[in-house]
Amino acid sequence: MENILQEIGIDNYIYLSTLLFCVGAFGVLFRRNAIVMFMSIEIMLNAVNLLLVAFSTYHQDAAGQIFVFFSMAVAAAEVAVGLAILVAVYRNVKGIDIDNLKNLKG
Amino acid sequence: MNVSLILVILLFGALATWYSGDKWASKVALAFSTVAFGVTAFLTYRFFTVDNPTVTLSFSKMWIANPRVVLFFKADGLSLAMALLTTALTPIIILTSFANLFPRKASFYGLILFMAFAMAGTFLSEDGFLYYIFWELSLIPIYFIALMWGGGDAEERKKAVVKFFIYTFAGSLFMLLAFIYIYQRTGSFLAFNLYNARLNETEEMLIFLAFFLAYAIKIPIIPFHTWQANVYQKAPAAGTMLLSGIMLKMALFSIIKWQLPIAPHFAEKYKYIFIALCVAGVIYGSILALKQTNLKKLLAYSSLAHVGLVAAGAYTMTLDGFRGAVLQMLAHGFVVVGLFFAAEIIERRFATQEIADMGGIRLKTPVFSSMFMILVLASVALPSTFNFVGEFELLYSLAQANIWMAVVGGLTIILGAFYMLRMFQQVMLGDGTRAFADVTVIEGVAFVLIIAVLLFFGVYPKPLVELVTPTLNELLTYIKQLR
Amino acid sequence: MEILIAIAGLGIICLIAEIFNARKAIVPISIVGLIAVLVYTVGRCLKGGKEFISGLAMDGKGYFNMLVSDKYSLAFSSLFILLAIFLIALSPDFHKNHKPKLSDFVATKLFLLTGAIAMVAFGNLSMFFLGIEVLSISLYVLAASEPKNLKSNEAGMKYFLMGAFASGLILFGIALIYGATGSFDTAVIQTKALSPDLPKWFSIGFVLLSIGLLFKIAAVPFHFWAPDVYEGSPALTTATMSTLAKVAAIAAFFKLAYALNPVLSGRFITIINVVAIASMLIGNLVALKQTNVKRMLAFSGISHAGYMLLIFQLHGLTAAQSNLFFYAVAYSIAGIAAFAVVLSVCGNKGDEQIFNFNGLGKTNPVLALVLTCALLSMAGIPVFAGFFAKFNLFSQVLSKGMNSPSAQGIITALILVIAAVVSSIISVGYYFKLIIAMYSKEPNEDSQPLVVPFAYKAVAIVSFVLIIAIGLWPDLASSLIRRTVLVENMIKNKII
Amino acid sequence: MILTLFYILSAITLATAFLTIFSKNPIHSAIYLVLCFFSIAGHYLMFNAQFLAIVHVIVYSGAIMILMLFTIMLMNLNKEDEKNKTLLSRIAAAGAFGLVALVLIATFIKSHAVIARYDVSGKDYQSIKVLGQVLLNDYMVPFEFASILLLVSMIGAVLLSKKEHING
Amino acid sequence: METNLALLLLFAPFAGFLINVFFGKKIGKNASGYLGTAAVAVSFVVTLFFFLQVSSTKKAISVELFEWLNLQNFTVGFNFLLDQLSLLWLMFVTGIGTLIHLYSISYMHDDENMHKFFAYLNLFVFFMLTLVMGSNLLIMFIGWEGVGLCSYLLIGFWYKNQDYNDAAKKAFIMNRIGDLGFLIGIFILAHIFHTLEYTNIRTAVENAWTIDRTWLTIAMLCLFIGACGKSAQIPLYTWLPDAMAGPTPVSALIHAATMVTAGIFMVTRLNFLFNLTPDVLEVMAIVGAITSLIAASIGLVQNDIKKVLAYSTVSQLGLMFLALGCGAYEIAVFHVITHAFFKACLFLGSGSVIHALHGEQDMRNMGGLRKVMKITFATFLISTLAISGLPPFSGFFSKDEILMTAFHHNTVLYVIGSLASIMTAFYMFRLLYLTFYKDFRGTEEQKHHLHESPGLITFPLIVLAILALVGGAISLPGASWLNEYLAPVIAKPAVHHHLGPTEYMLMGIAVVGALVGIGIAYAKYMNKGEVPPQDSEIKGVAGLLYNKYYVDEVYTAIIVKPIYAIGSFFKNVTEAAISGLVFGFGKAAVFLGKQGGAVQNGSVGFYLLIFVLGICAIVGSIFLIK
Repeated sequence: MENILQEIGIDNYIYLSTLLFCVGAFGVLFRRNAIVMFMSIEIMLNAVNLLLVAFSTYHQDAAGQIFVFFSMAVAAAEVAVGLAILVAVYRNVKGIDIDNLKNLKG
Repeated sequence: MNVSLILVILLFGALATWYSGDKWASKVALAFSTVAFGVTAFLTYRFFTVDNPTVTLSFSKMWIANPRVVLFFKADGLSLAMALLTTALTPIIILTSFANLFPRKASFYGLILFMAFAMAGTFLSEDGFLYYIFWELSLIPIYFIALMWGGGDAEERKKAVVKFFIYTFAGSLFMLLAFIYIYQRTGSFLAFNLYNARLNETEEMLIFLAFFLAYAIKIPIIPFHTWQANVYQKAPAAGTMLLSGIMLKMALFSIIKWQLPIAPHFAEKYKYIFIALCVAGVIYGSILALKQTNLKKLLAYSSLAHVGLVAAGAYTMTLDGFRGAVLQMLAHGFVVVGLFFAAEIIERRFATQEIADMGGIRLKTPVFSSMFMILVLASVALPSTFNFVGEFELLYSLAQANIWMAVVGGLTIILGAFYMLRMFQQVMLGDGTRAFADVTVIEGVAFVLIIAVLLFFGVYPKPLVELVTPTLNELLTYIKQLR
Repeated sequence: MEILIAIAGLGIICLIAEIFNARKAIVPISIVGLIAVLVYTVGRCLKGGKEFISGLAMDGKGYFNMLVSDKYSLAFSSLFILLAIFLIALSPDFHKNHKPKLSDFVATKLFLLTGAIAMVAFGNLSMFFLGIEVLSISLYVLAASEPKNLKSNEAGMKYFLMGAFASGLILFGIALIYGATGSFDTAVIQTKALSPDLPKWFSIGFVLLSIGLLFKIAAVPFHFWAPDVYEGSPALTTATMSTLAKVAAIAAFFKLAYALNPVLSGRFITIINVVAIASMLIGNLVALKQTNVKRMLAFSGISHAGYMLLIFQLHGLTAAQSNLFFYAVAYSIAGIAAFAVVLSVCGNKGDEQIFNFNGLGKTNPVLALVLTCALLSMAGIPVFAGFFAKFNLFSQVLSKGMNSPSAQGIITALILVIAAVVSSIISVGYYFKLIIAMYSKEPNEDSQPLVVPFAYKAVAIVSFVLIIAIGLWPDLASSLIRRTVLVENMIKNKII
Repeated sequence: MILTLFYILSAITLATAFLTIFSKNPIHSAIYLVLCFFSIAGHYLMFNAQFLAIVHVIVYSGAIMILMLFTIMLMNLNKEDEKNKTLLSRIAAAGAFGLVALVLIATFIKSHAVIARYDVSGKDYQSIKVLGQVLLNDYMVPFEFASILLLVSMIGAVLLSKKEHING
Repeated sequence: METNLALLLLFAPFAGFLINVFFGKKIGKNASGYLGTAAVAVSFVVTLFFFLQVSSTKKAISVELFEWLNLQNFTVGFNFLLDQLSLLWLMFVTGIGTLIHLYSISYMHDDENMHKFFAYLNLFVFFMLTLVMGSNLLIMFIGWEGVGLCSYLLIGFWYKNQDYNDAAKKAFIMNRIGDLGFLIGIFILAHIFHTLEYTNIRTAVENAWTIDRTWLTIAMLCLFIGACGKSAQIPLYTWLPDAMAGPTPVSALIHAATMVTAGIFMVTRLNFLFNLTPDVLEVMAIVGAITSLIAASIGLVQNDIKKVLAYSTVSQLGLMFLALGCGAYEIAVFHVITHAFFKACLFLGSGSVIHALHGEQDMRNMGGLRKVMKITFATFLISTLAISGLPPFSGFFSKDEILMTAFHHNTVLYVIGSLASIMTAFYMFRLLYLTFYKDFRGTEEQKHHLHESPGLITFPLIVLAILALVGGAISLPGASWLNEYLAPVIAKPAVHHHLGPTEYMLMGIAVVGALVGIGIAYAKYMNKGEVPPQDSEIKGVAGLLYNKYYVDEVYTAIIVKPIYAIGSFFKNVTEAAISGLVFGFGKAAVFLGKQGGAVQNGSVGFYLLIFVLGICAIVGSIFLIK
């Protein structure tokens, strides 16, 4: 079977995931809604997953894909905890606007 | 029996004092410090009598493998002389504090003994690392003593004390860097190895300057002296005595023991700059002392002038300069403790440090005023006092280096007389109606001890000279050889 | 491996104990268990273990080199376990108003410990990644663990957002490294890293990974989270973050850096140097104006991170790891001591302003003494452990500079040490603010007499003793990571 | 043909990602994100990593996004009431985005590795079987460790949301 | 034996001092007074013994105790040398000392701190003995400074009065200026000779070492500065008149007879060195001459009885230096001795007067005491005649020799010296007339209490008067016992002038000059009966003189004030600047910290922004920048 990367080129995947990663980062910077920020972080993680898979194919190696599983576990765990924190915040301030959380400074 | 016993006694004494409780603290502290002095004196006696004393009386044991540090307390003339100063002054200083109604006496006296321990350690250490540790360690007790038992406005005091600590700490950190740097060359901190580090010119310069910074701040040499007057004024009398009597001698001692042998070429090449700086300090301190209205500050600036001369002598790198420096260190230690004690006694009775508020004391107190007078005279280096011996050698060494240095430095005997007598006149003489109790027995004993030392060694300094001369000669040989 | 299993098992025992209503047993069991693990780890540490790097691929055969037990990882593991013992010992009193959650807290801390150990004992990047995530997630939870407290919420939220962002970066870095070498195994990566046809992705990945770790250790300019999170989190969590987490991160960073590519590029070192200087100076400068103790310690922690980064001025890997370990020990134990006192003083007040410490020297001299010594140790004053830590670091930097062939090397070294010295001087300013408050101010009038739980006192005193003991016998700590004379003697005398 | 597919998928991925960020309504964001995930799953399929693609869809779209949507619903956030950040910070965010993208892409372009041929090992490396073998042999320890991770997050989530019974 | 005796000689006064200090109060006033006197008397007796011994054997006695200072190039021991010169000095120091002690017993009887007074006096004698007996320069320096100290203590004896304290302080400090010179001189000599022992230096000089003349000149000049300080020469003379604040016996002993002659002693001691530096001698002669003239001119118009005597002392000391400058050491010594006699007598006499008037010192309030105080007057008259240089009084011989030497040396100096002598005659007789003649001008109460002083006061007066009368015998022109006696210690004897016509003429001129001075005084104060005007009315040249040429004011303006100004500058500017700089570092740190804190604005978005920028910076700088 032909290596799919022969056609596309690993570079393209690197650029794509880099861009996607940056978009995720942009989302974190751009929005003040915590939940959308979480989503942006998910985008970042997915960008990396994509890259891992691409490299996995590039090396014809399973480890990359295994790592993606771990990455997913991490993402899930993070989201679970993150949402729990978010709920706690919401209970206190009745909102999830991150810009309202500016009590600690200086 | 070796010199480490001194340190053990002092450290143990510090702990014992701390645990003995407020009621007994002062007595316990006095007992331990006296024992420490006794041991030091005995060791000094042994130093003259046993064969190969530096070996017999020294203590050396491996401490840390990496960095290679040896617990090496060396008994040589110089270190013993300085240890004598420390252990002799400590009981006196403790004695002077007897009348003070401090809170938390146990901590106070414990800290004094701890400080004595650290200072004695500084003098006895032959290992640079060890020396540095003791050097820094001595900062902590004095910091607390000044902070917690000091007088005056709390905010002002804090500012002064913190400035003092940070300033001296800053200086010593650079010294630490210098030590580390040489250590990289030698792989050992032992003084002998450090002396033989074979540094090139730039390195020597940097190391010399790093040491200089540490010492110039501690001594202090202008323009690094701004911490001094305020701290002397704000600290409790005992703290001021420790600082001026012993602690600043650490730096003067270090110039001779560490700085010059380690960086002899640079020192030789630029010694006039440093001598000039020190001598300038003499004049500067004297003139400032003239303008002071606060008794303790005046004494502080006078101390600045005196130690400037000592440092200048040390930087001449001659036997006379070294020996004069050592003798004058001892003499100044005693006299300055006495003077601050006199100031303290006046403050206890009059509750003021302002010279303008004093006067007419002599009328009421023949004993106190006589003793104060003698101290003043010793401080202005009247011949037949110990201070004269030191000052004479110092000025002579300066004259050998450059006659103008001696002339300018010698102005101290004029200016010194000027401000000290003026102070004495305003403080003690004149007419006055306020009651002033004469010295108590304890106060009197402290004074008598100090004065006895000053007069005895003023006439017969020979034992001390014989004690220190061989060691100083040895150091000078290093310096010369390495040239 | 067995260490990890034991600790995880302890965590699960905690959870089960809660189910069986054996809440009182949780902490004792955990502590006893951890002490046993500690003894085991230290024993292994002393007995042998390969040197770090050379030992990377050797020991972990049984687990596909997922975990290695070289001296480096074992030494740091024992430190982490020790810290965890302290932290867990502090828990019951700290959480006395949240008794039902105690098991959760303790278990979380135990799991956090496994994460930390995984971070230093990894032989495979996946273990590293999971370790750092376990650590981070535990910390997110702990930071936000007072749901009703807005500050705690905010701290948790901030930490989570930024931490997740950094995790993404770390992951990205790992992916690129994988891309370049085709393996997550450090041993493989190490060999590949030396081959000439290594794609550039590797170094890019490594840099991104480093940035992620710089975030974790709170180095400038990735330090912004630290003060806010430290301030907002419950004090015990702050203690955890500032000691265990920070030390684990720097240990992992160092190991990663030299496990992955034994020869770091000059540019990278330069960047690390700049970051180190910036951290030291900014941390200490900003700390000067803080009035909240936790926040102050956060900035102090930033500066300590800067100091620890000096370790990358490498002159001999063995010396460097030993120095790093020593610094970590000194810093973290002093931190524990300080926090034990902070907890004692502020535990029931809810805020950690410096004025709460007024007159502590009079009301509770022992605690004041402990805090004083801890602060002096952090400031690097002999004869406390912190002094030797700084001393070793400075020695290393200077030795690197002096042994470098070019003049630039020594100039860099001088700049670094002088910056370090200057920042040390600055640090004295704020450490002493606290000391002054304790000793020269009168106790606040409205303050009730301080009731200090036994655990707090015990932790404070034990850590205080450790600070002094390590200061007096520095070889004690170094022995764990290096074959010192002490160890030789012990082996000779058949003690171990 | 594959290249075209790649471009299309990539376009979808990026576009939905952007839309996720720009949607005012969080629900819309979530839906765009799901789309994004699907497109990424498309990439996985293109690599012939079917198992991964399925897991990806299940975990991300099925678990994570549902969790998020659930939270959004719970908090009643499906309104477009979010205030924009200040213009300055938005510009700064955009600028930072531009810069970081530029820097990273430029770095990668600069470090472009000329790869003439991509290896084909011919071995099976991404079937469920192989993955299972690797995961449970080589990667057994991290696999187990991941359980601790999940356990921690579980305890954490419980800890953060558990109601307190003071005397419990 | 000799050692013990020498120590007895030295330490008897010291023992007296110690006893008086520690037990003075207990043993009572008289006892302490007699004890002090006895202590000095013991010294006198021992001195006499040694004096006779050395006079006959002509061998100096040297006593070596122990090493004191140990320097690289030389050591200094506590060594004492009793040779002709020192014994001569010891003779009159202890002799006059004993008399003055005796005098003080009565004079100070009303003072509550009498034991202290005697203690100080004894201490002074002790230091003076040290100064004289020391066999090297540094032992001399101990005494040198020690007598300065005692002078300080005694001038400020009535310490309640801050003006007196000022005077004491001034004396000490001015002395210290000289002492610095002395010290520097010692340094240079030590550097050149590697010893400070007189005998060794002399041997070195005589063995014709190649000596760096420049340095030697500087050294001797420095030593001369020291002498100026101690012996009140220009420019360091202003302390002496102020020193009259002390009790009168002090003025007599310290500020007339003994201490102030220490400078002459030192120069004579080192005559073999000064001989090598003629330039310094020249300077010395000029300084001496000018001092004598200026002091005498100031003395012309003073109204305080002791001030007049003080200026007269300065003037006489100037003459002595003139003699030294001319290389005539023996003659200077001769004048020292005669001056000691008559000036001590004058001071004690004035003390007697002051005692009678209960502290009144202003001559404008005296007069007519001749009738009441017969003995005082008689002794005073003899001494006045002596100081005025009328034959056959002792002063005539010594002063005449000086003038003669000066004449042969340099006419200008001679003229100056002669002028000073004439003035001396004038103001001394002015003093005499104003005090003892005409009518009493004081208050009625004072008049009521006028009385002759008791025997303890008059006895020393009589003894001294006799000595002042016959003291000239020790060095009669042409047949000088003194010159012979001193020959061993004087390296190069002064040229002894045969009494030719010139010499007789000079003698005649001197006598005539003195008579002229006396005549003017007589005309002014006896015939016209003038009384000096009140202070405010003194104007013109008299005003200038009365205010001592405003030298004190000038000194204040050019030395003291500038020092204080520099002090203010240091205190207010430099100190503040340095301190400000140090604090500035702290403030800068705090300021930077605040700025850093301001960046920490609490916004996650901002933090992340920095994070991202940090990434860009790091990645960019590593990978993109060349």
